[in-house]
Amino acid sequence: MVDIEKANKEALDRLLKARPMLVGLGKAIDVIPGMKKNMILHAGPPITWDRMCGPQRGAVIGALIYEGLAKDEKQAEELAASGEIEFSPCHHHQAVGPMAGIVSPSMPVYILENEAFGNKAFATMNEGLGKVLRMGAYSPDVIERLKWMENVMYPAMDKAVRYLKKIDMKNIIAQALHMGDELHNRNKGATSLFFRTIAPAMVKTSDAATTEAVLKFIDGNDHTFLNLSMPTAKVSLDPARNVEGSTMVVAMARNGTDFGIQISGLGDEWFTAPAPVPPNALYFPGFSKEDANPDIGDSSIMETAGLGGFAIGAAPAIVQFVGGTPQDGLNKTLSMYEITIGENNVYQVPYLNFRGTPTGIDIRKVVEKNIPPFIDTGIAHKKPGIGQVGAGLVDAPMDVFKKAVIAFAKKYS
Amino acid sequence: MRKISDLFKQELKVINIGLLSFKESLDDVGVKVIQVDWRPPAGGDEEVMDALKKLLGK
Amino acid sequence: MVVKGIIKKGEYYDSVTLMLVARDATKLDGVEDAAVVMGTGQNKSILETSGMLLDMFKDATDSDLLIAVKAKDERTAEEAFAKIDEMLKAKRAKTQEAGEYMPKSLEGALEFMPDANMVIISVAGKYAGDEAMKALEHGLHVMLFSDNVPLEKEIELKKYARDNGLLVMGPDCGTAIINGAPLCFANVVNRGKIGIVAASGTGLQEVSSVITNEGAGISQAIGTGGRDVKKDVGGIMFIEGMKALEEDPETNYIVLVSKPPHPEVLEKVANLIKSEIKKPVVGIFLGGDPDVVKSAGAIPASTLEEAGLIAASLAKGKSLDDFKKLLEEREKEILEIADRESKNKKDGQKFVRGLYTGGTLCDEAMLLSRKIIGEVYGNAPLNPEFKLKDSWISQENTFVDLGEDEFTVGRPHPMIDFTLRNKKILEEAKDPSVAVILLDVVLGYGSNMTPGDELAPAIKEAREIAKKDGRNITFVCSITGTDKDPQDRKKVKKQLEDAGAIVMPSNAAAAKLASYIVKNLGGAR
Amino acid sequence: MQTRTRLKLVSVGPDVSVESGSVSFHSKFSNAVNLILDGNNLVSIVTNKVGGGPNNIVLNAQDVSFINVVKWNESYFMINGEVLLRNTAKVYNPLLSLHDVRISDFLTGLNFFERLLIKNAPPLSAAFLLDDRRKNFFITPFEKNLRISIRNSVDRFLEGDLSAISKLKGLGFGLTPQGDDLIDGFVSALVVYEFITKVNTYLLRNKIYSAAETSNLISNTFLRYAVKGMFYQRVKELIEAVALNDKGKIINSTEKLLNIGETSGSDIGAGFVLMSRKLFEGGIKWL
Repeated sequence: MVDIEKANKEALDRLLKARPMLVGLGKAIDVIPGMKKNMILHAGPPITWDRMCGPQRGAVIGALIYEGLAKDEKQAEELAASGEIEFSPCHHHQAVGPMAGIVSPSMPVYILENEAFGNKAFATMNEGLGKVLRMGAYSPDVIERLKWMENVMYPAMDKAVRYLKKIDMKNIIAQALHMGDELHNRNKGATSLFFRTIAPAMVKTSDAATTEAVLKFIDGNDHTFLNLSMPTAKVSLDPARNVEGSTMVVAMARNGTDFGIQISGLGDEWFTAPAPVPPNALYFPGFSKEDANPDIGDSSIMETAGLGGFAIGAAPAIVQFVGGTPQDGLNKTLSMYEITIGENNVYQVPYLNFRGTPTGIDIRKVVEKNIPPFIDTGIAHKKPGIGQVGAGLVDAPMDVFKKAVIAFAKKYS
Repeated sequence: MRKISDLFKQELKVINIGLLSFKESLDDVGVKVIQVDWRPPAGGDEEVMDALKKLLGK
Repeated sequence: MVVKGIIKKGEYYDSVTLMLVARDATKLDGVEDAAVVMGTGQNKSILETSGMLLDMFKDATDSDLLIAVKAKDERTAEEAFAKIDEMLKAKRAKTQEAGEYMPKSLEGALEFMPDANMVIISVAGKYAGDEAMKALEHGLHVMLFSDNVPLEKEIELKKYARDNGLLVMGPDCGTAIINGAPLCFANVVNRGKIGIVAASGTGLQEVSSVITNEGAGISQAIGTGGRDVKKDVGGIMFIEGMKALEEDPETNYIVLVSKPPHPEVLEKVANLIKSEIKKPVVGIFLGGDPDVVKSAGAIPASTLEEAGLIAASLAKGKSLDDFKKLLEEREKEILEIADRESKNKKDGQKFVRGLYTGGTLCDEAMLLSRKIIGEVYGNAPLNPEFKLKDSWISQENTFVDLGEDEFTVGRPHPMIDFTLRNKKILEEAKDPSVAVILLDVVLGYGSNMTPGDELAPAIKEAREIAKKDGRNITFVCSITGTDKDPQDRKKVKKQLEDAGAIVMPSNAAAAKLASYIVKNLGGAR
Repeated sequence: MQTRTRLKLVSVGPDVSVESGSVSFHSKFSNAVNLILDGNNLVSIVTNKVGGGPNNIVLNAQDVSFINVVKWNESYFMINGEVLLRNTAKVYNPLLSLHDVRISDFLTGLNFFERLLIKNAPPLSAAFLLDDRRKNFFITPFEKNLRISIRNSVDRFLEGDLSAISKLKGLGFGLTPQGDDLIDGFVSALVVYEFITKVNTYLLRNKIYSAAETSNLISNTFLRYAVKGMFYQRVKELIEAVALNDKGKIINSTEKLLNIGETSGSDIGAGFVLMSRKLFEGGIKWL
């Protein structure tokens, strides 16, 4: 039998060696490998139109309207159901998307490059909170915003980034963890740092009006950096894929219907189970568990990379937001050390004497100790277009790890 | 080579897996003890247990 | 305008807190004045001048916290109290430690206590074995409280432990005392020079308690679990335990406690004593032939008490005759009490009912009684022919072990939960043929914390029931434990005696007394 | 565990018994945990911030309120199961080390200390006795009445009326009410006076003690040590600084005296100032 310990060490090393840089932006169709004119990327494991949850359908409708492929909801639904549109998981195209995670051909995306391994990753720009495409909203104002982002924000951002040549993501994230971010549900610190980096460059490369508008937009959206922390995690994790004999998790993703994981030593196979509804979530006024859509989005890539819920001990504000004490947060992080292969060498939890965040989920430990990885996530309304209804902590479903363990034993013995 | 009698020369330091009362009575007499919040492996799922044992090299 | 007050006993806060709390309370509108002070005479006088000295405060002491509020009406006053309470609580909470992290696994625990050397396991037997093996692989000694661990697993564990110089106490090991620390169901004993290896939990407790009550002490007490001395396991840990005590400089005497081991195991033990053990060994193999122990070069004891007494006398440098005298006196005493108690019985009262919580104690009692009154019935009798048809219905002389599974399913062990035995005590009291009710009480950690409070009333009531019927039932009790146990032997003894029970110094003495009474009354077979 | 660094013993008071015997908890604060030994002796486990004392066990911890299991013998302390070897700690020396103090130095130091006290004492401290403007800190009727009776009793005592002590004891807020702390200060002043003038004040100290004795274990313990001339570190350092009229040291030690979140420090200080001054302006007739 293969030496799992050695393989896991190798996989983790690759993850820790990553040097993720933001190097520019581009149109999905031009830069994302395998992207097609009639293709729409979505969050989570593979799924067909008929099984998609409300928000994801809504986002698809919005995307089709945005692309001009349909003029209204009805047309869009027909088209989506017709089979002419090809649906494919972001993860199959080196991409990740929050919530519905919809990426359509003409959407602008960040381009992340891992200088240590030369691989790339992609993600759209964050539209802000409330009525947004990623929550399944497709009303005219949503489409309008997307157009503005494409026509105004994208060129300005691209110019600014290319002027700076590259922006070191690891550096920003490491600092943000010391500013109370865990980089999944809270990106305030990181967004501010990113703002400080990008602003001077934009002033240099774009006209005043554009610069003001774009910077205002970033300033008004604490989640701006989420769409950068996610591809950062993705671009750092991908080199750890396909390490023969490794039981390390390289992707956790949800499409609002299924929760899926991929294991380094098991190629591109997905192990899935029904996505759970966050049980102990905090809902915004006027909403309740009844309104919540099951867990959705590629954002659990953050936990896969040892951030998000795994680093919640560094983000007391979030713990309080979901109704816990700072000690609860530390305890959550401490329990994740029991299912990870190692600790991060750059990302730290200040309140644990700057101990590295628990990194590299080992399916064996998850199953043996019966401790599910836990994810610190936003919650979408199950009806398309209403938007985020809350945030909470959700345990990954144990079944996906059990299935993976069984498959692993089959393959390697 | 370790000997059982070596234990008698050390300060007793206990890890308690299971009944909490055993920890509390040791706290009572000032013995250093730490409680494990134990859960059955694989939630008791036999098929998974077997697969797991292979992976853990058992 | 109303004045209301509360007294809180034994709560202390620093002055700043108290002042601020009172201050904030007065900020509520409708509240004219508020005071939160310790109840010293002087503070009271100020409360008086402030018109807030309520009668309830008059006999408060310096260590009571007085809260007084003067407000425009009841409701406002109540609000003020609520606020004050809330603020005091908040202060308390602050000084308390946030819930610390509880590791979820052995590995997790080792991160926090890398120098741990003992693991106590009491999870379901199905998993306990694997956890134990994990512990051994980490070089940790194991106390395996869980039962229902597969036999093969036990053998595997103990072989591994033997080859790696580790202890595996159990499975189904209820008691051990390591480096003075009472583990699981153990008593708080003196530290001393006597080491014990025991394949019986309550046996170990009885012996170590007797030794302590005699003023001697225990160096180490190693439990092995009952199965260890059977053929299959072959006494692996019993043997290793003896060797360890031989090597231990703090141990001068070794006591072996067990039901009769399998002959092969006994032979191993004998050979070990002959070949390697230089220290004096006292052996009590309940129901076994003392000569075997003797021939092995150990001092045989016929009861747990005797084993304890012999070891204690040795440790205190007394001669064996000293304690033999002691036993003889005790025997005389027992006979005297027996005669006395036989007199106050009504015709037909002639049987004993032993209601036991400790399995080994029940066995010992039956062994002793058999010598005096012949075979006795029970749910686990010495002679299979005397097994009760229905364990719940006693006949003639009966000793039941309430710790047997048939009684414990779905309820805590009778050492912890007295309800079942109390119920049976009352039943037996109604039986006109009952002369003696024999009870064991086992103290120590893990056992019921207030045995006196729970058993004494049952005894009283039972005696009442009998009295109404013109009968007098003798209650004979033994208490396995020490004055240092959390329950305090002295206190429990007093409670039981006040309830009208006779408390004997040991299980053996109690069993003998009960039997002699029965014999006098013609209840013997 | 992870979140707390390993405990260390800093110092152990000379009056901390060899064996813990039966320990019960009197009260817990973040800076101090007060234990009752065998029902009547007080021993306190305290943080560095509080510092040494005749009956203090000082730990290098930020917060000691987590302590829930304590016992010790001649060789080690066991705290929540953690073993701390006794010989790793130094024994705290509670006696004053004052040598040929010049009265003028002492009095100037005293004035300087008094000004610091008036400026920095917490609102409801007895420091109002030193500066009348501070009486405005007393707002509610209860507080006003408290202020007045403290004032009266203290004045009467300083006029030489020992019976006022019994009026003063137990007066005020908290674990050690202002009254008790003032008395503490008076007695401390007597000790220093004896050091400097070699006039024996022991009898008077004893009278005060017997008049002030209450069922308040903490106050009694503090006072008993003061009578014996045994001081807690923060008082000791202050007195020595004042005696040398070392401004820097006085500032630091005053800070220490005041910063443990109670009025106690400033009340002891106030008592000490008032009594010292009284003694040195013709204390003899007073004695």
